[in-house]
Amino acid sequence: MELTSILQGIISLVLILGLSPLFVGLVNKQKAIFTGRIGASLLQPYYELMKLIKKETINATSSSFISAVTPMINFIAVVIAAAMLPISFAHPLISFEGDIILFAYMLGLARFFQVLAAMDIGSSFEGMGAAREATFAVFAEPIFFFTVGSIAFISGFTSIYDIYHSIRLDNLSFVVFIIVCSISVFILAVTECSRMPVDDPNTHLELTMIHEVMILDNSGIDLFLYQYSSYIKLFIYVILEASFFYPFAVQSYTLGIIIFLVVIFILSAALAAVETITSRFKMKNIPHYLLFATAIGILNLLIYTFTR
Amino acid sequence: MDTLFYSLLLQLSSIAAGIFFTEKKKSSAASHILLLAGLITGFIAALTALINSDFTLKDIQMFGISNNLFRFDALGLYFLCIIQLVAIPTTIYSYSYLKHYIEKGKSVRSNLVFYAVLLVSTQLVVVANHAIFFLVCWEVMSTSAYLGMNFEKGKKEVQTGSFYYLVMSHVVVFLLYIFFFLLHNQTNSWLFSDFHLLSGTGDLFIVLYALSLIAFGMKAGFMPFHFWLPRAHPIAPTVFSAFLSGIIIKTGIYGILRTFQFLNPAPEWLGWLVLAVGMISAVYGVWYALAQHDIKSLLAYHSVENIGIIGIGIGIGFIGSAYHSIPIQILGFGGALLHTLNHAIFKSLLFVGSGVIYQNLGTRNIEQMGGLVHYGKYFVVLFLIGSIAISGIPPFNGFISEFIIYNGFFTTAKELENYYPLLMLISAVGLAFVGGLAVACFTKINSIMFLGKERKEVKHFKISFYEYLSLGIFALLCIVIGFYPQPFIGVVNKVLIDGFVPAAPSSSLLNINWQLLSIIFITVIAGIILIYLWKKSIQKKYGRRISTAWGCGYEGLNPRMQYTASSYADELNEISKSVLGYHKKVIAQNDIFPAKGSFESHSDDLVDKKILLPVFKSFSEFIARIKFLSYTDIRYYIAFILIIITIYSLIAFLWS
Amino acid sequence: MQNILSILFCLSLFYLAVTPRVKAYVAVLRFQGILLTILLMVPFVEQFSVFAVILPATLFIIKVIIIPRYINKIILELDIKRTIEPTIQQFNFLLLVIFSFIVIFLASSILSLTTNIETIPFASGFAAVTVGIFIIIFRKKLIVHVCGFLVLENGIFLFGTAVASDLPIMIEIGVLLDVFVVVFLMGIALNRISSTFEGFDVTILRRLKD
Amino acid sequence: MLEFSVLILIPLIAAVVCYLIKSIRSQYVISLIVGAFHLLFSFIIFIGLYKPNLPFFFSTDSLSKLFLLILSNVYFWVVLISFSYLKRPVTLKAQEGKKYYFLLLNFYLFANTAAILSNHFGMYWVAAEATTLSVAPLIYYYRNEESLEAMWKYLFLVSVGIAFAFIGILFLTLSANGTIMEGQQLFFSEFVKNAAKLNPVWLKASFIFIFVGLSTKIGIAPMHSGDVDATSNAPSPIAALMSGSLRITALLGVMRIFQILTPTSSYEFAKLILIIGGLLSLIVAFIFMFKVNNYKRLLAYSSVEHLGIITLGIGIGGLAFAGAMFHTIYNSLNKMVLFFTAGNIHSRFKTREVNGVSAVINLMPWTGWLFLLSFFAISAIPPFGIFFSELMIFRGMLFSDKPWILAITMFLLLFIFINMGRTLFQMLYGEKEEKNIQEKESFEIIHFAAIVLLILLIAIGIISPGILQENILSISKDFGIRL
Repeated sequence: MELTSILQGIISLVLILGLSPLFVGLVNKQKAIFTGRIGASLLQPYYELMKLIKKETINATSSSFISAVTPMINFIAVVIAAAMLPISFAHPLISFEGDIILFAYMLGLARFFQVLAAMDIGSSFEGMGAAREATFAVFAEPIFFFTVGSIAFISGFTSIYDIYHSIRLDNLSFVVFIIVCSISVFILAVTECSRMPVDDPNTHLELTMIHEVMILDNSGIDLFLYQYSSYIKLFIYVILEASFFYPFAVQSYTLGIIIFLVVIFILSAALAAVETITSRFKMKNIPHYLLFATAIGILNLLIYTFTR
Repeated sequence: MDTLFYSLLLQLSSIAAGIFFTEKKKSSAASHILLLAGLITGFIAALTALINSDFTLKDIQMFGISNNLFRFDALGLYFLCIIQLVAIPTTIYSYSYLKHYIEKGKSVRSNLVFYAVLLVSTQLVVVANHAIFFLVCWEVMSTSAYLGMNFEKGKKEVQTGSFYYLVMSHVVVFLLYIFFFLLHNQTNSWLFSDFHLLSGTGDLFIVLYALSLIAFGMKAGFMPFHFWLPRAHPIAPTVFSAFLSGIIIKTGIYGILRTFQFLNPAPEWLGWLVLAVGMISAVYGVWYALAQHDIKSLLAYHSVENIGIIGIGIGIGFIGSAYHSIPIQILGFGGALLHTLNHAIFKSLLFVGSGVIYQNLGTRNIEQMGGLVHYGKYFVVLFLIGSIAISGIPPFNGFISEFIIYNGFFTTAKELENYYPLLMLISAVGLAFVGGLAVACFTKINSIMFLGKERKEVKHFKISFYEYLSLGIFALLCIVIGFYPQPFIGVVNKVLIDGFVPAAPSSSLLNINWQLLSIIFITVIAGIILIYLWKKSIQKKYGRRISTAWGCGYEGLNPRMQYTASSYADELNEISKSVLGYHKKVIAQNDIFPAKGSFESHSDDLVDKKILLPVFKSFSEFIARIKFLSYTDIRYYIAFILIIITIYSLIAFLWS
Repeated sequence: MQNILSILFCLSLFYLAVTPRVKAYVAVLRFQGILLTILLMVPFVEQFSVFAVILPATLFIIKVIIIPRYINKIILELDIKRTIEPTIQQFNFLLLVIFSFIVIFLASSILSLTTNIETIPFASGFAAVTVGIFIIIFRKKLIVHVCGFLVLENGIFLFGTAVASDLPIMIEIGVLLDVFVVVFLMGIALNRISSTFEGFDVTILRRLKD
Repeated sequence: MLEFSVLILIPLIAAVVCYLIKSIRSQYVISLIVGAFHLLFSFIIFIGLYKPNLPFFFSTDSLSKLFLLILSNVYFWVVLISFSYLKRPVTLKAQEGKKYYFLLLNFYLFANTAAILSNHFGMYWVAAEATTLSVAPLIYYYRNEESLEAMWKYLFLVSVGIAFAFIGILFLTLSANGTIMEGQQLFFSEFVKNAAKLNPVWLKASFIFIFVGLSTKIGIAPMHSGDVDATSNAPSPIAALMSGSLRITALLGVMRIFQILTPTSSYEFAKLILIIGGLLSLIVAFIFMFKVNNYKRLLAYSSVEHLGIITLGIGIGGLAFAGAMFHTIYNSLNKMVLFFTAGNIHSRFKTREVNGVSAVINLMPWTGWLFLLSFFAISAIPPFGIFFSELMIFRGMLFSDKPWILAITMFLLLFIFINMGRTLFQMLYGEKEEKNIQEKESFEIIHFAAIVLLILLIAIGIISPGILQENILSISKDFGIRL
């Protein structure tokens, strides 16, 4: 692969890493506005991250090397996953046949260690979070395959970049297919990044949380890594969502970028809206919610395969 | 090829060493050294043969005498290599394992003998070329494995578990009789090398496939026939259970692949059947595993899962062969073969690890463990590598083979249009689901066993050098295959081209961008190191300290407040409780001063507890109720003579 | 001549079927022995040979003298009750015997069409075999079983003469000796049984079961 | 004349001598020498170094050579271990039994050899009956109620049965009526020569009677009961002798008449009858394996099972027939080991109930392991010989005209294996109980014999000597089977 595409890849990776906190800031801001508050500034997440670095690191007595290494593994895994994503028509840094699998499994790696680290503390709160994370992940992965994966299977491309750019809009049923896909990707994003209505990052009632409760006992640089990688993860899913709409930009970078930004804004609004109007589900209902998303995926796929 | 036979002889000689040394320590040491020597020489010989691909099909010169008992083709050699490769560290572990018993003053002679016999017979099974010879080796293998399992004869569950295994292998061999008889009748030769003559799909073809799939599938432990694994694995001495689920169940896979060589192309529906069976075994294997508390039976169910994954690969290969599509076959069978190797490695690692834990703590119930990481850090690291690998998570070897199988799905979808993408997608989703469950399961056992605080105080937790050595070798293999798969892929490709795909060498296996993968993995490691350094510097700057865990203001957390294995897995088990036979027993009364309560959760195997045992029980009761011929009175004896003579005379009368 | 003897033989069988006394059995055995001896003597009417006397002589000694005495001795020693203990009524037993007689005679007359056999000795010999079996099946006393066995043997012997098989002398004698030793052993066994168990009927031999 | 004297007369003389001298030891030595000679001689005859021509009613053919070798082999080993067996303590009443032990053994050898070598049906009958008579007192060795009952039943049942066999023989003469065999002697070689001319009706009848009559001796269901009782209550050497050689002798008679039927029109009928008999005994063994809790009975049923398999093989014909012939050899070897070791267990635990026995391997390692191995051998696990013979039989079944028999047989054998295994392992394994803690057992001659026999079992199976194969080929040629 030639130099320019490498450059593109690096640039888009840097963009992703740089913009991810901003997106969170955007969501929070809009939420505040919806609820009639002024809210913190857009850059608030950056400040928080900065602050976290300066804090002293505290490890629990019962913790082991696991909770020491996990933040780093977590972060790296997420970054690698991020490096596979296209921004507009820029060629991602990592792109090869079948990288979609690697993408899914990198996130899997992150999750594996996240859960271990949570259990490492030996307190029942983290345990709770870990158990929930593991359980819901089991149902989240199929959704990913039913959406992005389904396009891969249909188009015959197995690299995320190609998958997205194989989308053609000349076929109506395919458009419908894409739109429904994007819906279930949204649900997936909500789940994986533990936003409402699956998880509520803002309450501080441990019993109700999934992601937050897993990192209760982390602070300082560790917490920084955790938070940052969770921001990136959210942004990754946002990009997955956004990429559905590249085809509207007919092979032009600028248009693509514009679409990218627009979609990001819309999504943040959507997230904020959802988080303001809905409340958290009961924990035991969440699997049903996920299965519902899966069902959408399957139905969608069936409709597509048989209306072709 | 002589070297191989000499190596086998060397291994056999270890039996003599085991028997004739009077002093136990000496005898065990001597026999293990001989075994290792034999295995290593054999491994080198086999590997060189495999790499230089000098596959002598017939007229093997054995000590100068030409005989057609043996056959060294790529497939056989590949499995031979796997066996020896896995056997070496297992043998190393076996030494220190037996040392414990010797110190207790228990006689380990029988164990030594049967282990050696088992090793040799298993190696012979995969290179046997004569059907009868194959059967003999096969039965010797099963029997010696059975005898080895019975190390702690006293225990009841040991007897039942091993007996399950024995009966299973008896059924298998009965089916194999018919299988080989039919093949012999078709080709009137007993040699494997002549068997693959017949082709075309007649009824016989299907019968043959059915026989072989049932027989070998039973040995491999596919889903309806998996019942014996969770019975036999936990009770066997660790060395044997490691070898059992590392190697012996793979001989079933070997058999199925051989069958495919004999009868190909396979009909397509067969491919779907195998794929479906594999998928079911994978999903429910890991789900059952999630419900276990006994570390060894948990691992046994994971063998079912991994065999299922291998089965998926084989199924893809069958479909490919039905459509004469080279790439699909290459990817399907390639994935299956590589996963066979990988599973042999990490499953043996995990079993050896569980054995070490069992030796130290004296229990296999993970609910009573915890906090072991503070006793054996490096041990935990090694075990963790195995767990990550078996969950198919990068950057270790499990991911590589699953990656190939995923590619198989993709290629199938691409090659064969219309409804295939849908089916392949569903298979892929299934595999992803399995991956998710596996992650849940292995996070469970790792965190419950090693992390947190110890639930039951640990008397001593010592790990001998040999144990570290064998675990280390296994872990190293996991890492190497993960980071640098090219050579292994090459070997697998060679095996495929030699044995399976008639046409020219297609390299859809080599096309995959392995370099990039290994680069990525190396970047991961490098990145971790970089961040580690940065983190250290930050921590030097802003300080780091240890304090008690944040219990939401609640002081005095105690170990019994930790999440337990059952509570961890409960939510997932609830979902398919009917299949898992998952049931909980809660004893607690909620008055003002609550008395001591208790909670336990169990999972009964559907096939074993709900089908086999009741059926056998009612059957034997039925038979026991038959009073026919059970008279004690001489007059009846005499009467029978009269009766039977009249019957026979009537037959004679009606004859003409 | 042969037929007359056979008829007598059959009559003795009927008597066996109705008599309730053990002693009668022994008597019948002796009677049958005599019949068989005469049957063997018949050829001597034409030509007489010393060598051929051996067989009838041994037969007479074994079947007429030794065995009945031996059995009587056992009966006395163990003072076994004098009545046989039938498990079905004598009447039914008689019916059974008659029925089997009819069947056998019909069958043998049919068979005699194909091959030349003297029907009456053949049939009566066969009938004796069946009656012997019936006696064993429908009687409880072990001693009666022995008698039944002997009746069966006599039947076979008569039968043998009927099918005109001239087995070599020493084999015939071997057969006789075998029979004799069997009875002898049975007698010893009966003694043992009387000393180890109480009673002499099969109901006590119920120890061996699965 | 030499062979006649060595094979038949000397055992008789030895019996007389054993009657005269009182010391058990010298009796033992004499019988051992006789047995060794007998074995040597029959071996020489078997490998064809010596062409025997026996006087009047006797002769040899490949079948009788084979069976003779089996007989004298079994006999030799039984005598070899008998002395150490007799040394074991028994009840006072049983002491007197020892006096006649070797006498009867020698007489048994005499009678059985006569039966196997006899060329004349009458002779065969007399000799076969004589074997029964010689075995019956040996069954009563222990002088207790069970053995008495067993003896009575065995003696009575077999005598009645063999009387029926005699009727069968008479029918055979009848079948000769109106042919050139009319009035001829019952030399079966003659009968085989011109069997085609014989009257089929009588031939069928005689086959039925001989088969059913001798079934009481062979132990083919439903006439197996007396045999089972006897084998399970006799002292183990005698049990080994019975299921190793006596049943084979009875089988010989059936095979003779079967051989006569071979070229006739009734051949298929005879085969059918044999198959029915074999299946019946398999079924019986199958049923009782579920209930038996007495391990000697278990072994007795196992020999019912294996004789059933042999009969089945003969009935199926073809390759199965040859398999059956091999099976007779392996079975006799294997049964000896089983019964010897079972005898050790019995004399250690003083009970035949399975529940009374446990942890045999821990308490008596030699016996335990040998017992385990012989169990594996009897359930057709390689490298033991029975694996190979059963393989042949199964193949014969599969490619015969009735392949469904194979399915039934495998089903039955599988369950027999399961139940037998369950019972025996329950004895072998298990924790030591305090009351049984005694000194470790020493290596006795029985173990030596068992080891040698197992080695033989493996060696014959794997090497399968050419001479043996030729012999069995010629046997099957006699039975009109082309392989």
